[in-house]
Amino acid sequence: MISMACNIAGVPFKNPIIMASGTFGFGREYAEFYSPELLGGIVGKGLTLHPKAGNTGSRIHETASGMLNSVGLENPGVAAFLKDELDDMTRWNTAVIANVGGSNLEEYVQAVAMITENAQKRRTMNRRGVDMLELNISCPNVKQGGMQFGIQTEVARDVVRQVRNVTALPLVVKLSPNAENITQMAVMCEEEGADGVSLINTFSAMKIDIRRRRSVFTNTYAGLSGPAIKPIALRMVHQVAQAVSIPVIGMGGISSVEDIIEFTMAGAAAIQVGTYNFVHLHAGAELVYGLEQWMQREKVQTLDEIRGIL
Amino acid sequence: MISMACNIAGVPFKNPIIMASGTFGFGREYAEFYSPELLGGIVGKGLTLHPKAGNTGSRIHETASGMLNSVGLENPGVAAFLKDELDDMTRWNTAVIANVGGSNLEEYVQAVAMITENAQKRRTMNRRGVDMLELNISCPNVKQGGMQFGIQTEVARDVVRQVRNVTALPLVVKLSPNAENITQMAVMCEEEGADGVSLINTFSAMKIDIRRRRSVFTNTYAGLSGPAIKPIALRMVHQVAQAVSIPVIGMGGISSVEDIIEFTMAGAAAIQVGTYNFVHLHAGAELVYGLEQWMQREKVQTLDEIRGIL
Amino acid sequence: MANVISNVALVPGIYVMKIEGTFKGEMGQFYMLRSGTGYPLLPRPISIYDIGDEDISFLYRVVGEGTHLFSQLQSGQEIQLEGPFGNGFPQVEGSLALVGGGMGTAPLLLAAKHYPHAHVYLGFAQQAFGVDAFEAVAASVQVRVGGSIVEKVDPHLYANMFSCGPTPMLQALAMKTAGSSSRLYISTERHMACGIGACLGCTMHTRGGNKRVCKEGPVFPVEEVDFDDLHGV
Amino acid sequence: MANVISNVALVPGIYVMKIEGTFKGEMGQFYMLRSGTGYPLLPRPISIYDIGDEDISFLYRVVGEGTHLFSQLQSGQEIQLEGPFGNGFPQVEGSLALVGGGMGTAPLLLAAKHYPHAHVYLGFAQQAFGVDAFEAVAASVQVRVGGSIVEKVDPHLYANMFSCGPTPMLQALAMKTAGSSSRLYISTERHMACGIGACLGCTMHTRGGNKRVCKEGPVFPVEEVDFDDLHGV
Ligand SMILES: Cc1cc2nc3c(=O)[nH]c(=O)nc-3n(C[C@H](O)[C@H](O)[C@H](O)COP(=O)(O)OP(=O)(O)OC[C@H]3O[C@@H](n4cnc5c(N)ncnc54)[C@H](O)[C@@H]3O)c2cc1C
Ligand SMILES: Cc1cc2nc3c(=O)[nH]c(=O)nc-3n(C[C@H](O)[C@H](O)[C@H](O)COP(=O)(O)OP(=O)(O)OC[C@H]3O[C@@H](n4cnc5c(N)ncnc54)[C@H](O)[C@@H]3O)c2cc1C
Ligand SMILES: Cc1cc2nc3c(=O)[nH]c(=O)nc-3n(C[C@H](O)[C@H](O)[C@H](O)COP(=O)(O)O)c2cc1C
Ligand SMILES: Cc1cc2nc3c(=O)[nH]c(=O)nc-3n(C[C@H](O)[C@H](O)[C@H](O)COP(=O)(O)O)c2cc1C
Ligand code: FES
Ligand code: FES
Repeated sequence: MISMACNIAGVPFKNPIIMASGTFGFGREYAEFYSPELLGGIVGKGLTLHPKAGNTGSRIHETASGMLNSVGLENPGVAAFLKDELDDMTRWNTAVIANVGGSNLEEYVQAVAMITENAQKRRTMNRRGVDMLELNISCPNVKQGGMQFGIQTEVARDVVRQVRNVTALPLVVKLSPNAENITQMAVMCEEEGADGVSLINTFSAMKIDIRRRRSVFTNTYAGLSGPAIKPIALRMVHQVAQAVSIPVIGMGGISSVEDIIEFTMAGAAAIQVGTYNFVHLHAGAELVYGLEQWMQREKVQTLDEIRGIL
Repeated sequence: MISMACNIAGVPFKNPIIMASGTFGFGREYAEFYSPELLGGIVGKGLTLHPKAGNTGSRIHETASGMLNSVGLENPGVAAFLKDELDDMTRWNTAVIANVGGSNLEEYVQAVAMITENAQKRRTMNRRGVDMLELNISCPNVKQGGMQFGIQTEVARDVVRQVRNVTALPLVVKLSPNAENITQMAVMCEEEGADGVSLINTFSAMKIDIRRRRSVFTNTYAGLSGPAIKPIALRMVHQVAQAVSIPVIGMGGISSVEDIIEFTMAGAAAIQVGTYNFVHLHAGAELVYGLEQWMQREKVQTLDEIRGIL
Repeated sequence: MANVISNVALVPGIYVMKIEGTFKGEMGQFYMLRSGTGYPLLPRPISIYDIGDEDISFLYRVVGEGTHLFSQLQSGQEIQLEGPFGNGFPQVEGSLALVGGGMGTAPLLLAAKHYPHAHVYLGFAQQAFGVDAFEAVAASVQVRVGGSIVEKVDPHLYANMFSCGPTPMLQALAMKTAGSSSRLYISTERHMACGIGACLGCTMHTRGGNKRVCKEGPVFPVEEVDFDDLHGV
Repeated sequence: MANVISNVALVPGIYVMKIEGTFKGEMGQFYMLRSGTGYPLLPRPISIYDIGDEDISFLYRVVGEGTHLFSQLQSGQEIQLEGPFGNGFPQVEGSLALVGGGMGTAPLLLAAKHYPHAHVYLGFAQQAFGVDAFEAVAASVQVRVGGSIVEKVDPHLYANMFSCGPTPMLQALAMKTAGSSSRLYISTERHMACGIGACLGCTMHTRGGNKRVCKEGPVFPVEEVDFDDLHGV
C-alpha cells in the first residue's frame, strides 16, 4: 500500500534515502553492517579523472552540532573506480550515483566522458553501470586562483554545458551553499539541460587552533556539514524547488525522519544523508525503516502527498 | 599591565566585548544582573524611523546548536529611543552603539539623520549621546520585493553612501552572510567611507512544523544564529579582514574566550556576543573576566599581539 | 549552578525535581533551567512548583530534548537555573478558584498555599498527578480525568480565578467567565530565549499592545489576552 | 546502546568504564563510543582496555566535551558503542616489550594478558595509574613517573615491541630501535568520524602511501610511519 518509491530523471529509487558523497565510501565498509539494498541509492565518494592523495594534516574537526572536513577529494581516480569498485556497487539492488569533480574544465569533461562510455559499454554487455552522475561543482578551479567553480553562475555554466555535451547519463548538478546566488545557479542548470540539482554541499568555514596559532587545516578553510547547517539547507532547498521544475535532491544535516519530511515538504524529490552516517553506523537503515513507519502512522501513501506543500 | 582596550574609528572601548543588537535590549534588563560597565560596549536593539510591532506568530525556535528568530525588528522607533532609552544607556561608562535599519532608503537616511542631530545637540549640552552607528543592511527592501538590502553590493552601496552623507558619527556597516559576496560588500563599505564593518548577521534559514504542515514562522524564513554558525562566521571574518583596512567587528556564535581569541586571530578588532546572552545570563561578565584571565595566563599584554596573525 | 536533591517521576513522563539552595519566587513566577553544557542551547522556562527554606521544586513533563535532559539528572548532579522571572499571580481579595489543566497545575500549588481558602479544580487528559500536594493545603480540590474541568467550575461563585493549562481550556473558561463579574487571570506560554525581557522572542499581542510574556507576563487578566494570537503559536 | 556497569576515576580525570554485554575485540582494537543524544555529534575512538565474558572496559582520560560526558555516566545509564574496529596488534613470536606512555598504556593491557611473558614498561608524566592491572598479569612491569620511559627500554633485548603513547615518546623509541633487529609496532591516533574506513578523515601518510588509521591501523610497523605526518596533526 505505502510506497516510498520515486523516480528521478528516469532512474527508479526504491525510496528517497540516498547516501551522500564522501560519507559512505563506495558502500563496501557500511555493507558489513547493513545491506545497502535497503537504501534508495548510494553516491560514491567524489571522483576525479586522476587519482588524488587528498590533503595533508588534520582532516576532521568537530564543531557545535557539525563537523569540518578537509579530505581534499582523496580518491582512486575514475579508471580505478570503474575497474575496482563498480562491479561491487552494481551488484547491490540500489541506484549507483557517481560523484565527479575536477580542477579544470577538461578534467570534468574527460572524467564524465569516461564514465559515460563505460556505462554504454556495460549496457551493451547487459551489465549494470553507473545509473546517474552527480556533478560536484564545489571544486577549486586551479586555473582561476582556486575559487570554486560553483560560486559564480557563469563560471559554473561552462562546466555544466560541456559536461552535458558529452553525456547522455542522467545528470544532477550538486550546488554549493557558497554560491553567490544558489537559485540562479539552479535555474542555470535547468537551462543547460541538467536532469536535476542536489544541494547543499558543505559551507566554507574555519577553525583556528589558538594554542598553535594557526588554522587546524592545512588549506585554511574546510567544509562544514551536519545538523548545524540544516536550517540553512532547508531554506535553500525550498527556494530552489520553487524556482526550477527539474527534481531537487535535498541534503544538509539530515539526521531524523522529521528532517526528511521537512525537506520533502520543502519540495525535495529525494534526500541525501551525509554526516549522520558517522553519528549512527546504521543511519541509513534506521531512516528507511523510520520513514516507512512514519508514513504508516500518518497514513501517507506516497510522499507526493506532502511534497512541496509549502 | 594587561590592557584589553581598543579603539574603533576613534571610539574607545575598554575591552573588545560588545553585546550584539537585538540580544541585549537597551541594556536595562541585563543591568539587573551585572553592571554593563564591565562591557566594552552595547549595541541597542535594531531601530527604525517609526515604531514597529514586529512579526506575529512564533518568533523563536531552537535548532541544533543554534536558534532561529523572527522578531521582525520590533522597536519603539528612533524618537522614542532617543527620548526614553538613551539617557539610561549613556549613564553607563560603556560605548553606546545604535543599530539602525529601514524598509527603504529614505527611512535609513532619516533615522540616521535624527540620531546624528541628537548626538550633536547633546554634545553642545555636554552630554553623552550615541557613540557609534551600526547600519543594519539585512532589512527587507520593501520597494524591491522584500529582498534584503545587504544581498547585492550595488544595492547596499546606495544605502551606505546616502547614510554616510548625513552623518559624521562613526559608522560601522553590519554585513549579512546572505550577501552574494561578503568580501566585495566590505570593500564597498570601505570605498564609501564607512569607518568599519561588523559581521555576521543571521543566516536566512527555515524550520517546518511537519505536524501543522507549515513553516514555524509567519514570514516563512527566519534568522539563524548561535554556535552552529560560528565556523562560517569565522571564515567570513577572516576573509573580510584580509580584504579591507578598516576595523572589522566579528560575531556569530561566540560563546567562549576561545571563540573570542579565534576571531581576534582571524583579524577582528572587537567582537559581539548575541545568542550566548540567552544561554548564560551573565555571559558578558563571564567573557570579560575570562578574556582577562586568558591574557594573563598566556602573557598576552594587548590583543594586538595576536590580532590578524593568520 | 545548583545541586539536584531528588528527581522522581510521579507518573510516567512527569517529574518533580527538587534543587538545593535558598531561592526566591512568588506564585506564578518561573525559572529558566538548563542541563548539560552543549545542546540544547537555550534554557527552558519552568514554573515554580514549590519553595522551601533550602530548596525549590519544579514539576515538569518530558516533551522534548530539554526536558528529557532534566529527567536524566540524578541526585547530586548539577543544573543551571536563574530566576525568579515574570510577574506571577496578583494579590487578590475575596473568593478564589484555581483552575489547572495538565502541566498547568504546576504554577497553582504556590497559589493554593498562599490562599488556603481557594477552591482547586484540576483537570487531566489521561492520568492525574500531584493531586495530593493540593489536598494537603487546599480547602477543596476537585479532579477530573478526561473531559473538561471547566464544566465543573461556576465562575459566579468566585470573585477571582487563576488559571493555567492548554489554550482550548483557557478559552473555554474565558468564555464561561465572560458573563460573570469574576476576574480571571491566566498564565500564558511562549517560546523564550532570554527570559528577562531583552530579546522580544516571547512577545504576545494583547489588547494593550505587545507584551513580553516573560516580563509583563506570564500572567495576564483575561481581558488583555488575544486568543487568536495564543492559538497561533 | 548498552548499559554502564561502573565508571570510576582511578586518579583525577582518568576513568575506567565497564559496560555490560558480550563484546568482541582483540588487543589494540578500539570501539567508537558516544554518550547523549545531541552534542557531541561524533563518537570517540577508545581502545579496548579489557574484555570479560559479559563486559568490556575502557580506560580514558577526560580531555574535552566527549570524554567529559563519558565521565558523567552513572551505573545503569546508557552509552552507544560500536566495534571492534581497526587491525590491532599482530600475533608475534619471541620476546616482547610493551611500552606505554600515559593513556597509551590502555591498549597494552590486553596485549599483556595475551603475552604473559612480555616485559611491560609504563611511563607517566605526573601520576601513575592502572599499574596494578599490569602487575596482575605480566612477568615484569617497570614504571617511571616523569622523565622518559624509553630510557629504561633496551630494544636489543626484544624480538618485538608494541608501543602506544605521545608522538615524541614513540619517535624516541623508534630512534632507539633503529639500530636493533627488534620489530616495533606502534599504535597511532587520528581524529576520526566514521571509524570504519569510509570517510577518509583519518588518513595518515605512510611510506606505503595513504593509510586509514581506523582500518589499516591504528597499529603500524614503525618502518611505515612518517613521523612528520604524525607530528603535523
Ligand atoms: C512561563 C512558562 C512556564 C512553564 N512552566 C512549566 C512547568 O512548570 N512544567 C512544564 O512541564 N512545562 C512548563 N512550561 C513549558 C516548558 O517550558 C516546555 O515544555 C519546555 O520548554 C519544552 O522543552 P523541550 O526541550 O523539552 O521541548 P522541545 O519541544 O524540544 O523544545 C523545543 C523548543 O520549544 C520550546 N518550547 C516547547 N514547548 C514550549 C512551551 N509549551 N512553552 C514554551 N516553550 C516551549 C522550548 O523552550 C525550546 O525552545 C512552561 C512554559 C512557560 C513559558
Ligand atoms: C584508535 C584510538 C584509540 C584511542 N584510545 C583511547 C583510550 O583508550 N583512552 C583515551 O583516553 N583516549 C583514547 N584515544 C583518544 C580519544 O579518542 C580522544 O581523547 C577523544 O576523542 C577526545 O574527545 P573529547 O571530546 O573529550 O575531546 P575534544 O578535544 O573536545 O575532541 C574534539 C575532537 O577531537 C577529537 N580528538 C581529540 N583528541 C583526539 C585524539 N587524541 N585522537 C583522536 N581524536 C581526538 C575528538 O574525537 C573530537 O572529534 C584514542 C584515539 C584513537 C584514534
Ligand atoms: C567527510 C566528508 C567528505 C565529503 N566528500 C564529498 C565529495 O567527495 N563530494 C561531494 O560532492 N560532497 C562531499 N561531501 C559533502 C556531502 O556529500 C554533503 O553534501 C554535505 O556533507 C552535507 O550533508 P550532511 O550535512 O548530511 O553531511 C563530503 C562531506 C563530508 C562530511
Ligand atoms: C533574537 C535576536 C534578535 C536580533 N535582532 C537584531 C537586530 O535588531 N539588528 C541586527 O542588526 N541584528 C539582530 N540580530 C543579530 C545579532 O545581532 C547577531 O548578528 C547574530 O545573532 C549573530 O550573532 P550570535 O550568533 O552571537 O547570536 C538579532 C539576533 C537575535 C538572536
Ligand atoms: S524571552 Fe526574551 S523577551 Fe521574553
Ligand atoms: S575515521 Fe573514517 S576512514 Fe577512518
